[in-house]
Amino acid sequence: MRILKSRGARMATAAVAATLVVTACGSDRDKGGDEGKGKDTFVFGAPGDPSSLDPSLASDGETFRVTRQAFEALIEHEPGGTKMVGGLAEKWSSDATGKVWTFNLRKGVEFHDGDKFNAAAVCANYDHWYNLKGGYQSSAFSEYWQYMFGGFAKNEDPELPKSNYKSCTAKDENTAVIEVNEASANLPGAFSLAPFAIHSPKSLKEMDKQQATAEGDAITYPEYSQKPGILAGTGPYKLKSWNKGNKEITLEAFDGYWGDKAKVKNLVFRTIDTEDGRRQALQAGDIDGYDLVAPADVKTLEQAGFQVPTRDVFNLLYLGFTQEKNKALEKLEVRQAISHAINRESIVKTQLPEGGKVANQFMPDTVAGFSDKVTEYAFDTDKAKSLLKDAGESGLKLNFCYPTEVTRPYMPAPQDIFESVKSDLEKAGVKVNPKPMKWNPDYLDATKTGACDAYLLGWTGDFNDGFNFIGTWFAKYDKQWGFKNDKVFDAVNASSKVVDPAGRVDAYKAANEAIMEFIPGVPISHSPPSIAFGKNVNPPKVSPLTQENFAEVSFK
Amino acid sequence: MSLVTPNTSKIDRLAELTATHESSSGNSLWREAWGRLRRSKAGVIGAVVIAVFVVLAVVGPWFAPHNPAAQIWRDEVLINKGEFVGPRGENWFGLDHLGRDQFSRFLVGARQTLLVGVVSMLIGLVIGAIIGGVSGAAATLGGRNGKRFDTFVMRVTDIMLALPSLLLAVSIAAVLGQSLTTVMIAVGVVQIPIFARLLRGSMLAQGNKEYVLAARSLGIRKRRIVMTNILPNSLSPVIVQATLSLATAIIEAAALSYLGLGSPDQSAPEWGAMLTQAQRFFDNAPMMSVYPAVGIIITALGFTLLGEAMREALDPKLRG
Amino acid sequence: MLRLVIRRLLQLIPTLLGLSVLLFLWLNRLPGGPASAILGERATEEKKAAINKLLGLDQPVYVQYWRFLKRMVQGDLGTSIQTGQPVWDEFTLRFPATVELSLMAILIAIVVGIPLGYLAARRRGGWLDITAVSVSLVGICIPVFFLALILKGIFAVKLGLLPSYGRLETGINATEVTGLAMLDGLLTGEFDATWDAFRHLILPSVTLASIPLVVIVRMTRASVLEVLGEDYVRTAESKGLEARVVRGRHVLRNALLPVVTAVGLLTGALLSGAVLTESVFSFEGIGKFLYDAIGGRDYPVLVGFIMLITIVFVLINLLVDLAYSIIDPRVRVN
Amino acid sequence: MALLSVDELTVTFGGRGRASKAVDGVSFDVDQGQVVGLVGESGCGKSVTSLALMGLLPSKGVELGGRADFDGTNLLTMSQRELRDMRGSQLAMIFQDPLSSLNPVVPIGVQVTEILQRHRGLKGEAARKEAAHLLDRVGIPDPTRRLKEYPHQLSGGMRQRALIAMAVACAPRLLIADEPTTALDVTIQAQILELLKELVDEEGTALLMITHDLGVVAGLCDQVNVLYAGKVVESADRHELFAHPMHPYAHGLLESIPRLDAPRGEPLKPIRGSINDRIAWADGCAFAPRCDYYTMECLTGTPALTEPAAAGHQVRCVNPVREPVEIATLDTPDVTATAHGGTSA
Repeated sequence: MRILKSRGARMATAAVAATLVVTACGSDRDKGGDEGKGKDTFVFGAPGDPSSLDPSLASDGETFRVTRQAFEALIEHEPGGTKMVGGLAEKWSSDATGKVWTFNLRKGVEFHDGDKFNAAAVCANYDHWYNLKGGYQSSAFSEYWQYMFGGFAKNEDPELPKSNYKSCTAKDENTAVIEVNEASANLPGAFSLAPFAIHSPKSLKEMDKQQATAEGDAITYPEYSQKPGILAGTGPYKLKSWNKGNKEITLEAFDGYWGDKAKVKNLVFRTIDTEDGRRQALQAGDIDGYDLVAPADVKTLEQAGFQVPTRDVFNLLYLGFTQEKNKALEKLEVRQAISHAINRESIVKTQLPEGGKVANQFMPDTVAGFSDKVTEYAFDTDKAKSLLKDAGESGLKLNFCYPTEVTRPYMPAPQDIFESVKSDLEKAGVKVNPKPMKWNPDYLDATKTGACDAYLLGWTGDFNDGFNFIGTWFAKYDKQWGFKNDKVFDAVNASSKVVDPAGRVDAYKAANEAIMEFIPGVPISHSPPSIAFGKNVNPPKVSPLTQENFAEVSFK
Repeated sequence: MSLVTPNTSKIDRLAELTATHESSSGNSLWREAWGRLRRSKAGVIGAVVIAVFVVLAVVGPWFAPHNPAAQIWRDEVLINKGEFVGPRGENWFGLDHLGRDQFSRFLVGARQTLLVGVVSMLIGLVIGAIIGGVSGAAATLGGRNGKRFDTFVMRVTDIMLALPSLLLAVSIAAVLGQSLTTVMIAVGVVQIPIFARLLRGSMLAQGNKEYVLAARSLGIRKRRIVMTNILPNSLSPVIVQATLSLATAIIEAAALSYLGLGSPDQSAPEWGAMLTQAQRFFDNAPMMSVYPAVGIIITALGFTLLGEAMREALDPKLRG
Repeated sequence: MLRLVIRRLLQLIPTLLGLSVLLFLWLNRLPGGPASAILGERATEEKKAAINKLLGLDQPVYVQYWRFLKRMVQGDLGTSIQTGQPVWDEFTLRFPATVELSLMAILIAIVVGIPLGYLAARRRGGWLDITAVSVSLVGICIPVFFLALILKGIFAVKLGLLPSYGRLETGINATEVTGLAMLDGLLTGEFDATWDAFRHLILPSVTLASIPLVVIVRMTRASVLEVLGEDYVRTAESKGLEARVVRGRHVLRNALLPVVTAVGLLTGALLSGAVLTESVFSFEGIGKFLYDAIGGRDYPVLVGFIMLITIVFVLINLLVDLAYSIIDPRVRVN
Repeated sequence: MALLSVDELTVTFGGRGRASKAVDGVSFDVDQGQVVGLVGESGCGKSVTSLALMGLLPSKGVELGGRADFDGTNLLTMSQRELRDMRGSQLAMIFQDPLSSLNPVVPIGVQVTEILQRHRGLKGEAARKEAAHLLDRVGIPDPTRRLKEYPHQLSGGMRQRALIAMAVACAPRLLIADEPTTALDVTIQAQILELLKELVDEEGTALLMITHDLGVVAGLCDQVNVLYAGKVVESADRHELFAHPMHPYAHGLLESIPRLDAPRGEPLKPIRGSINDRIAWADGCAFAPRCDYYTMECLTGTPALTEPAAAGHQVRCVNPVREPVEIATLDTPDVTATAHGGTSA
């Protein structure tokens, strides 16, 4: 049967050859990599899908990245900074009590659907949110509203707090007045949040017709939030299509925009959920930019000619303790020892993107309220050892939780950071028991309910106010931290009650000092999240709040 | 008829000549299989690879030059600048991304990899063989209920086989939390239906063999036939599968690591975990990925080649 | 034959029922819950309780199960917790992508695997055999994610020949008919979409093909070896037939019978591979979606999927049996 | 000159140290129209001989020696291409197990027409017609319907007839039948032998009959070669062999046939042991361990093939048996009354 040999060989060779040809023949299509002129579509690789096109129903950055291009809030932040500047309101002010906020609105602004922007439109929006009903009152939908304004006109769940929002009145065509029941440190920051961007009254009417359903075992987003068409804002881009199969949202330049018009006609956000995937897509010329660049890739990309601007830091990574969970942590010396044991400089130097900083308190230095006089805990393994010995906890064991497969702006590679912290702690004689968990929901669940002795978490500020940082954690007893310390709680709460901005800054400083003395957790670093752009792109100003305005983008 | 008196010298001479003549009838099935295995190039290559791997795994860690978990040279590796440290006198395989000695980690990794492979294979083998054995016995011993039981068990394993094994493993890991044990259980459980089906199928096939029918007709009790004849004769495909499973287990463990469900203990990572960590830096430090990747590929290949060669050696149909 | 089909389909009902009970019990053992998945970083105990109440997750399991069953009977798979969209919509969106990917992978595996397996058998024990078997084995011995990474690094990044992610280029769209982008392009005459979808499919499907490839090579090799020893092949040779006829009509036709069955049984393995492949290539299919669903405790998606995959599995097996009875006349009569 | 002349044919399996000779210097001739028997128990090398002649042994691990001249050309040195042209047209073969020798997934019709197409260039309708005619000729009723059927749908005898139809489709000059009746029922056996005999007579085809069944030999063969452990141990024409088997093995074979006319209570006389109880030919007579007559002489080197009694009656034995064997069939050398006593319809 040797006869078959040659035929068989030829058969297989042909098959292999065919495959190779098939593989190689895709080369003749233009990738648009270096040829920028005349390109009318900018594709940005996003790390995740938006959940909704209506920002008021969402609470995640991926949603806001998209909606910010189409919808604008009353107050915006200066490009590339955290300072609040006029948005749809040219000017704003509050009375002495901090309860009445007056907005002088921009004139001549038009919505994508042709509606006119005015005070009535602003109030229609705030009243719409205030009057949300049924499923919309779930924090799955109105997370930010509840966070900033508490409850609703008619709370359907008795456990919801009373609303802090009182009313909105259109004093005249271009003046809106919003009243709240009590002064809050969240104001005026809240007015700058993406969820509170203004929609056209016409679209609001349509939106009101659709109810979010939350029956059976899941929550269903209303149809209008999943398909462009109804929603209309005032931004430089308008929503055009959402192709979920392609994970691709397309926006189109809005010709009637009041400000500087978008330079590129089409703006596309495509989801590529892995760091490697995004990097390779940029390198391959499939996309023109992407967010959350892995620190290790920054140099590689720069050397290859890509642009990797670094944002200013506006976040914090900390090592948190749950004191209730491990009684040893209730001892101040133990917490101090751990703070001394960690070589934060080394972590920042080797792992964080350039521009990263060692943190010495629970807010970055760009926030008003940052104190120069907090207690410092320098890296000192011997001191850590002796402190532990003094506390009688030389054999300290920690169940240390850390998240897997996640990248946060403040924490590019959690496992690496954990490994380094662990290695440092072990040098000081602390036994570390690693507890890796999937970020969502396992890890978040475990840390929030205080199931770990120690853990790594962080925060990116919503707006430039100290309370948005320390108020999040230390205003009251929280299972995550598992301690009750009135000195800390009082200091933090007192600061939020001060209406006078200068007085509030001083109060924040005092609060920071109190916190760092008590050291409920170890602030580790402020990490600048990197964003990358193609060689032929004029990138937008990068924002510490990750609020890039893509209307600024153009091709070289 | 010629009357030849058989004399002793004649008989001796005959016995001598008969003995020198090569005769194949005396060899047992297993010895024949062993012979075929030894002649198979693939089998020999596989066996050599496995031998090297096992020696590396058992003895290697004692010769690890450094503590695999200690970040001794942490400040020399600048992830954020893409600066990595390649092989050098002190660190034969260079440093990993956190400044640990990659060679020491590789050696310890070999042991962990072997451990994961063997334990998860055993989990699959033991549980699968029990299920398959009972089911096969029930089917062979017959009876209405036996058949029903068998059908039920097989329906369950069918469903298990239909489910993507990785998703099954992921959901197991989700329940048990992350640990090396979880990896071994998750990877092992996935193998259960494979072993169960295999043993049962093999037992049923043996049950139809003539020698079993013959034993039955001799009035030997069915239970005894199952234990003494059917079961031992059905084991060869299971043994082959066990060898192949070792390869699958190693790869599957690597996949779990990639999905972030691997062992959290980075002081003693298995190669899959090392690869997962290293592949992030593939552009800057490709060698960091290459060591564990080559380790996994070669080892898995070794087990697979040996398994395939064993299958062939044991399969009477493929002889000749 | 019709009776076989009907009987198989009827058997599905008790299987699905039993499966759904098991699933419910299993899912309730999963720690965490949809509430924390929905709320994310800002979750508090109170908010979670409210969501659980809203979703009816605070009620006893049997109540939940009954509700679920009622919905199921009405053909309503519920709503995904992660995306807030009906599960059925999510499936119709993503399933075709995975089907397309898997079909392509199988196709590649067959085109490469059968000749390779055949050759290996013909040159059994020779270096060609070892090489052929090893090449296919290396395919399965390389962790899929690493293979994907390397292929992508070479063909997409270094050479720039092929796209690195996704199903279609931005701006290219096939009007949806079947959900299989290539097919849709052909059906609607949007050939640029077909071409583009094909280009996007190459790398992921080659990666995924590494899994069925080894099965097909092994099966073909073993099966050809067996058939080569069969008397009828000797008969064919004794008739002096051309090599082509002997190989095609007498060797392969018989040797491929078990391969057909094996291919049918690869569904599960392919989906496993799809989880990894889709994840590396950001290919919006069902594999990655499910992986996220497990992590996100997306019960409705998981239950819906397992139900679906069971049906698919039964149908594929049925198809394989039917195909078998068409290829193999001996089965036809029985 | 003989049609087929096999001279010192050796077939060695395996190489490098483990070589074993399955056929060890076999010589015989087959003349035009002659029926030659190759007799022996399984493992004696008779099937290997036939496969070697057909060129059907695997190329790897097999070494061929000697010559096998078919119509003047040596089959053993022919290229596969040449052999391929010979097989099916000049030389044809019928195998033992008709079920396994037919492709189970291809209709009978195709299996018959493919050979017609290959060697006679018949296609389409013409090929089908000829195939039906062939089936009819080998005694398959309703041939047009049968053409569409698959092997498993036919009975055992029918399958063997189909195989024979394929073998004779191109009127080969030499037909090799390897145990063509072993797998069949006794009644069918006789019918098939009858058919073979008819075909051979009609066409003048030479037939090489390979069998372990002396009944078949008695009914069919002109010349008989007895093989043991790869060597011809006795060769004679049918009458001579049956009357005076001289090698103890042939003698034993004949004696072991049960006889109807034997006295009641007389024990059967089987040959003891099996073919595995043997010594290497180089050391002596391979049959010695089973032989009742062996002496020390038998254990010193290969015995030569001699003609101790009649011309043309060759024996490879040091102590040939001289006494005749009485067997029932000896006087009725006809297929219709073989040892098995079958009758054809």
